[in-house]
Amino acid sequence: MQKLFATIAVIITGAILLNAVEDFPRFGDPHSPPNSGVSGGSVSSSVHYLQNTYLDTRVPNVVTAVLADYRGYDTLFETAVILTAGIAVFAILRVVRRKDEEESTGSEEKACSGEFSTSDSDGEGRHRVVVGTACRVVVPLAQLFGFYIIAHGHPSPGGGFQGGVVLGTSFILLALAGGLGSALGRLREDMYLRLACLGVFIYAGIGLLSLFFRRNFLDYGALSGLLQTGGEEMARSHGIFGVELGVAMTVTSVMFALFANLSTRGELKGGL
Amino acid sequence: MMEWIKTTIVPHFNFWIYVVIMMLGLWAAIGKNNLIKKLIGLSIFQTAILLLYVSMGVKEGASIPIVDETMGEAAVDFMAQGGGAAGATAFPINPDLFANPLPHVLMLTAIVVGVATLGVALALCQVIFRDFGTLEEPEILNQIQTIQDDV
Amino acid sequence: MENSIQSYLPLWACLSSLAAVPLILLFRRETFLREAVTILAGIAKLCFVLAMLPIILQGSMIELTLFGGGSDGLVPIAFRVDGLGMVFALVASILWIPTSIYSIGYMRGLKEHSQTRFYVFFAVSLFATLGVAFAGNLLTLYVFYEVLSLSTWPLVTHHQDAEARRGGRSYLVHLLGTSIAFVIPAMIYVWVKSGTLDFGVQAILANTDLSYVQGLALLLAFAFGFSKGALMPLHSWLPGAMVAPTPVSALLHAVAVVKVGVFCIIRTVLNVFGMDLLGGLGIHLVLCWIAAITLVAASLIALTQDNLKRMLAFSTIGQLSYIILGIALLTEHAALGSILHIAMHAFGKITLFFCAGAIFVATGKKQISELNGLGRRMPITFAAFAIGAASVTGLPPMGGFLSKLYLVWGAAEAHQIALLCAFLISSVLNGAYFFPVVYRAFFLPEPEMDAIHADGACCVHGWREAPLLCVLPLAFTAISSILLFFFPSTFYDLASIVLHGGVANP
Amino acid sequence: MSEHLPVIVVLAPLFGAVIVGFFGTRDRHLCFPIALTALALSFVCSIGVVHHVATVGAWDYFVGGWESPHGVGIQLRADGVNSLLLLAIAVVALLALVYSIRQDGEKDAEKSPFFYVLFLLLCVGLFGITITGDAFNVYVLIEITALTSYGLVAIGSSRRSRVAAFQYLVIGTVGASFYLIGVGYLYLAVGSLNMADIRTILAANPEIANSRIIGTALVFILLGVWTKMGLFPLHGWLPNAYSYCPSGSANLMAPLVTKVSVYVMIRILFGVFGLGVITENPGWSDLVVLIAVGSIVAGSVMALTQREIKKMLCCLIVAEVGYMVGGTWLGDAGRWGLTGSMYHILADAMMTSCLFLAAGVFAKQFGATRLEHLSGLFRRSPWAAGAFTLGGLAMIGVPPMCGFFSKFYLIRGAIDSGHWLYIVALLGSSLVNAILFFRIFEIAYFGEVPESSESSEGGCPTRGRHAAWRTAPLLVAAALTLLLGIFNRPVIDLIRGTVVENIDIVSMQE
Repeated sequence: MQKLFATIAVIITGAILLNAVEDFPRFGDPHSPPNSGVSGGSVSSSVHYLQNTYLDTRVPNVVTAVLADYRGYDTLFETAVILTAGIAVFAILRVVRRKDEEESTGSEEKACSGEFSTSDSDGEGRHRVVVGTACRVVVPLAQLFGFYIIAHGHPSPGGGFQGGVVLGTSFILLALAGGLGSALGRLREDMYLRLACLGVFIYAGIGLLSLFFRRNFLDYGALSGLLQTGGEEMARSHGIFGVELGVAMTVTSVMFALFANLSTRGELKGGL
Repeated sequence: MMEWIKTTIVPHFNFWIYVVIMMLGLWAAIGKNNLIKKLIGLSIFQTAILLLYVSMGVKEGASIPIVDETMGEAAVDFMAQGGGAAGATAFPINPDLFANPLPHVLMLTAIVVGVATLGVALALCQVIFRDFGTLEEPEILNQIQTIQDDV
Repeated sequence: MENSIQSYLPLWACLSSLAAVPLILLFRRETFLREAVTILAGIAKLCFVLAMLPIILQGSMIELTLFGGGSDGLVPIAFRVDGLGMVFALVASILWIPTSIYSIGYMRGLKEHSQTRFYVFFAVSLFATLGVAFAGNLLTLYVFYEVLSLSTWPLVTHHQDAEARRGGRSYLVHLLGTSIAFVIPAMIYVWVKSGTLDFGVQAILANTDLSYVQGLALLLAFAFGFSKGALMPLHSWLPGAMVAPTPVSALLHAVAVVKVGVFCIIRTVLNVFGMDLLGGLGIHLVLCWIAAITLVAASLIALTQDNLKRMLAFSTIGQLSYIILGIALLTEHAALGSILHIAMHAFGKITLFFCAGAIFVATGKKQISELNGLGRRMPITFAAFAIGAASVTGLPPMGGFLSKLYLVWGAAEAHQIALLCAFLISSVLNGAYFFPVVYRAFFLPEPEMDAIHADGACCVHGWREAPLLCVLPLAFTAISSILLFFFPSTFYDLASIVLHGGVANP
Repeated sequence: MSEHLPVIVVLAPLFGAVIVGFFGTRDRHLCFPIALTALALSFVCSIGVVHHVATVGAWDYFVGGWESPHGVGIQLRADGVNSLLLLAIAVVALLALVYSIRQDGEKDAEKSPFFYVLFLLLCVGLFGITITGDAFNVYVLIEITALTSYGLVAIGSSRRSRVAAFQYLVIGTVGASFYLIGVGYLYLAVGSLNMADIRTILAANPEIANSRIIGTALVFILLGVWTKMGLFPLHGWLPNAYSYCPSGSANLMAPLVTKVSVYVMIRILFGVFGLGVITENPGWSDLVVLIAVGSIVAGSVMALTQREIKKMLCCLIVAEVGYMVGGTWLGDAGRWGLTGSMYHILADAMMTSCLFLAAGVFAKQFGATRLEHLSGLFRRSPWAAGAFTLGGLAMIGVPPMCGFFSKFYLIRGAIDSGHWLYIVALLGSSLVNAILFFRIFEIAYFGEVPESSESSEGGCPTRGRHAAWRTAPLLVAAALTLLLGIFNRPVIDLIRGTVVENIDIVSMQE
């Protein structure tokens, strides 16, 4: 019954979608409305981006500039979505033990956080010599690479999201190799939750700065008054970078938070 | 028939593919009983939309939307000389050389949203499994029917 | 000749009783202050109404628009005091004071519970009543109409027992159900048709091209939608609402609820359709016949009732139809009689209810068959009862005679002999169900008496009257009924202002 | 700073959320004051926006200062309608926040900071959706709203809440994705994401406006938002999600999320596709009105069968959504239906808020989750019962409550456009509501006070202290329900100004 209903719904939806496909522009058509605007209308925003990004922001990577500047408002909320996901997963899944319960069991060590029980009791790291050694090499490289991606989002593909994911992965790798505890020892639970919030705060805060220069929200050009270098264009470029840092912070910590919670069913101990 | 395929499917093959993939995902999201399978369907469904957007931004003969600095500086000089007003020489940045950046930006957002949704959904699955000991929807619904709620 | 004055008086008149609500709540522990507030609010209200009276008698109107402005066809909350509204407001605000005094006596005498709630909703319902009286457009009218329905529900169901629940349910189903189902669409249809809902010199629908069917449907929607008018077959809430304490019944029947119903129907006839349009379409006859049937049927049913209050309820249903029939005849004298009857019947009927309540307070008796010989114990009460009965029946020298005279005159004027007969038959029937009660009370021997009188009864000279606070109001209204026969000029003038100032052809 | 009010409305809760997340984990007592400050700021700013719109006119704000040409940056646009909705969101959110003040001492108190974070982020989403003028931005914000909602539903201690959240998640994601597909098709056809820009292009190029791409885009956007608002055939998630979640969350979500989705529909229809969509396709608009009628009928019938208070209210939401969707699609020349819908968005937000707050108070104070439990309520808790009564009366549509006036204008629109079935459904649903609520009033008014309740109240003295915090917002909500009705005129004036003059920017320029 459910399957029949699903089939009917899917067929109808598909038919409606395909019905419109005939009117679509050809695949790869450079003159389709998204690519070059409606004939007779104004130029499409995409052409505007391509032509003016460098002029406006001195950022060669148009995607980065559009993401963090022209449509920075979207991206702010995108970052907030990530934060939301992190918080929501925590709220749904995390098993919280009260302090008194913890004390009564007595077996937990409280190295990490007063309230959120975490433990690194099993010390599995010892038994994973190969993996541990490899990690020791790979993790710094991965983190370096993550920072590179964040920093190099201006002239090449990259940016806060991508770099943040790589950074997050490095912590996950640490957890995979040395147990969750070893990763949590480096990035404690209350830390990563705060870091996630801080990332969004940095993003929104940079946007808010421009309000004090009587410019609109997220108008990084206003920061030229603060930075004193390179005029508005460079200020935008720097603004974009600052924003990307915030994004990276949030992404890193939420990636790790998702992993930590999902892999331990919210217990944050034992591990895999 | 061939003619129809040539005029309708071939120039838009990417859209046909996206619709088919998306419908597969949608079917799984609605029709499957296992919650994880539903999620897989949902993910496929969301990912297919990425295909729709990204293929909108494709231009024949265009490259990635990164304006290299020499071209950019040329444009800056061009503008500095007031070239925009004169219009004698062409503007140095030819948009036809670069793919449309906007769909990529949008899809970056969509990817992120997809990941976030998936994360929350998996967390929910874990909690549901903890509570009910199963991930099969009919069984869960049965259990809900039988228990008096514990609010 | 149409001059109107902008004034906040109608608003203050409405709000004066609403303003009493917080005070009543504040003094819920100090019964004396609480009741004083109620009465003071009533006096304040009467003063505001009286302040407007001379203006109206000069032929002017008082208008007030709240949140007006904007000319794009929105309907504001507006007040407009004209002769008709004044008649009604005057009756309501005059009678509120004796009713308040009476209810103090009654509620104390019976030691009722939740008296604060009682006074609060009493005040709210008076607020809504005056709102209806002074409404300047159909929307405002409807708003206050509904407020009244709701604020009287806790009064009707005051006893909170199974019977009250039944009565309350029937009350709401009839009043709220019909107003939502019929009045709202009819009102908005009128708005669509004419672009306005304001009551003015000209009737709202005067210049629209209604067909016979549309007009009839609208008229019936209003007549049955305003089911507080208790036209058959939507009358059964009224006997059901008799579960209420007697002051409430008095208020419902004489002042607030049912009169609001007929007032709304009169407004509909005069200001929404206009006499010309109704007469031109000929649909008024349908309303006439419905009212006439109600008139006779209700009187016949009243004959069969043994419960005094139920009998009075059916009597009210009949008398309301007098008013509706009078206005629906569309002749000058019938309309005059109809408007006068609002006032005359109010004074007569409230007397009767006060008496019924007083009897109950003093003796605990509710059935007519138990009243034998009580007239000798409660001479004031039963004298007042006789006066009220005579007034409602239409005997001189009571006020009711005047209004019925005009009604019959109007029926003759309209050459509706059958309807004329309905008036007469019903009046005879009125007498037939009232006077046996008086006869029983005064002339039949008293059965063996046990000590059944309630605690609050005061015994003077072997009388066992109800508490003084009960007896005074009923004496007052009874005497007023007589006085209205001799001095009807205020109401008469107001009514003729309605007909000659408000209606197109004099 | 006053020139930045539209964006501060959105940012205030965002900063609030972040700060709560940062400091709240250390000291839980900071959460509530921070959240309250943030929402109060939003409230003040939205008053400023309403004032500006009422005195000056529609307000465009370009984020990042990217003003020209259109569609490069993201535009926020406040007009007479959405500024009022902003205000309503702020008010309802504040009330829900005050209601939820004492999470401590209950289960999962450690998670309460995260409750506040999610709560504030949900407000961000709602504010943002309401004020944005960019079609894609709506999607991002819809997803914020959705994700926080899933979290807030699942945060409850009930096992059912998790399953409800999961169902909500699957359906909600499909709905949002449909919206995304629709926006994609729009973008494909016109190459822009800015609503005003799209509207201009569509008006200038009728051949595009009539293409199948635009038609499909419309269909999918509608399917998306209908799913989100729980219109009848797509309502499956709604009753469970809102009735099994903790009442602190329900007080925020139930009044607002569906309403904001309705607003998105209105915004997209008129700001993007133009009024012509409705007036020029009478067949389709009739169909939509018919769906709306179905929603009204289905919601009312479902509500009649429920004995649980919250579930009943949830079913009523389905019916109310039908009111608004139907009113929007009436297509009468005077735009009365649209006026009614807009007003009903506000009215319904207020009265649903009132009713859910009341349901929460009943559940917390008396453990009353089913109709039978309300016996003797007027004696046990006269203030809460009185507030619930006002909310119920508004739902029935009794003047002078706000629910009446929206029906007044909706019916006006329906008579003008000849949708008789809609009128019948509207009045029928009013009568059903009357039955539903008076059934409750009767139980509460006539019923005896159960013995057990007294002892349980006496046994837990802290409840009494917190009860005031819960009852106060309820009373405010009830008062607002009444005041919005009595002072409906200024509100309607503001709405009319927008609906008649500049909801569809292009057709006004002609």
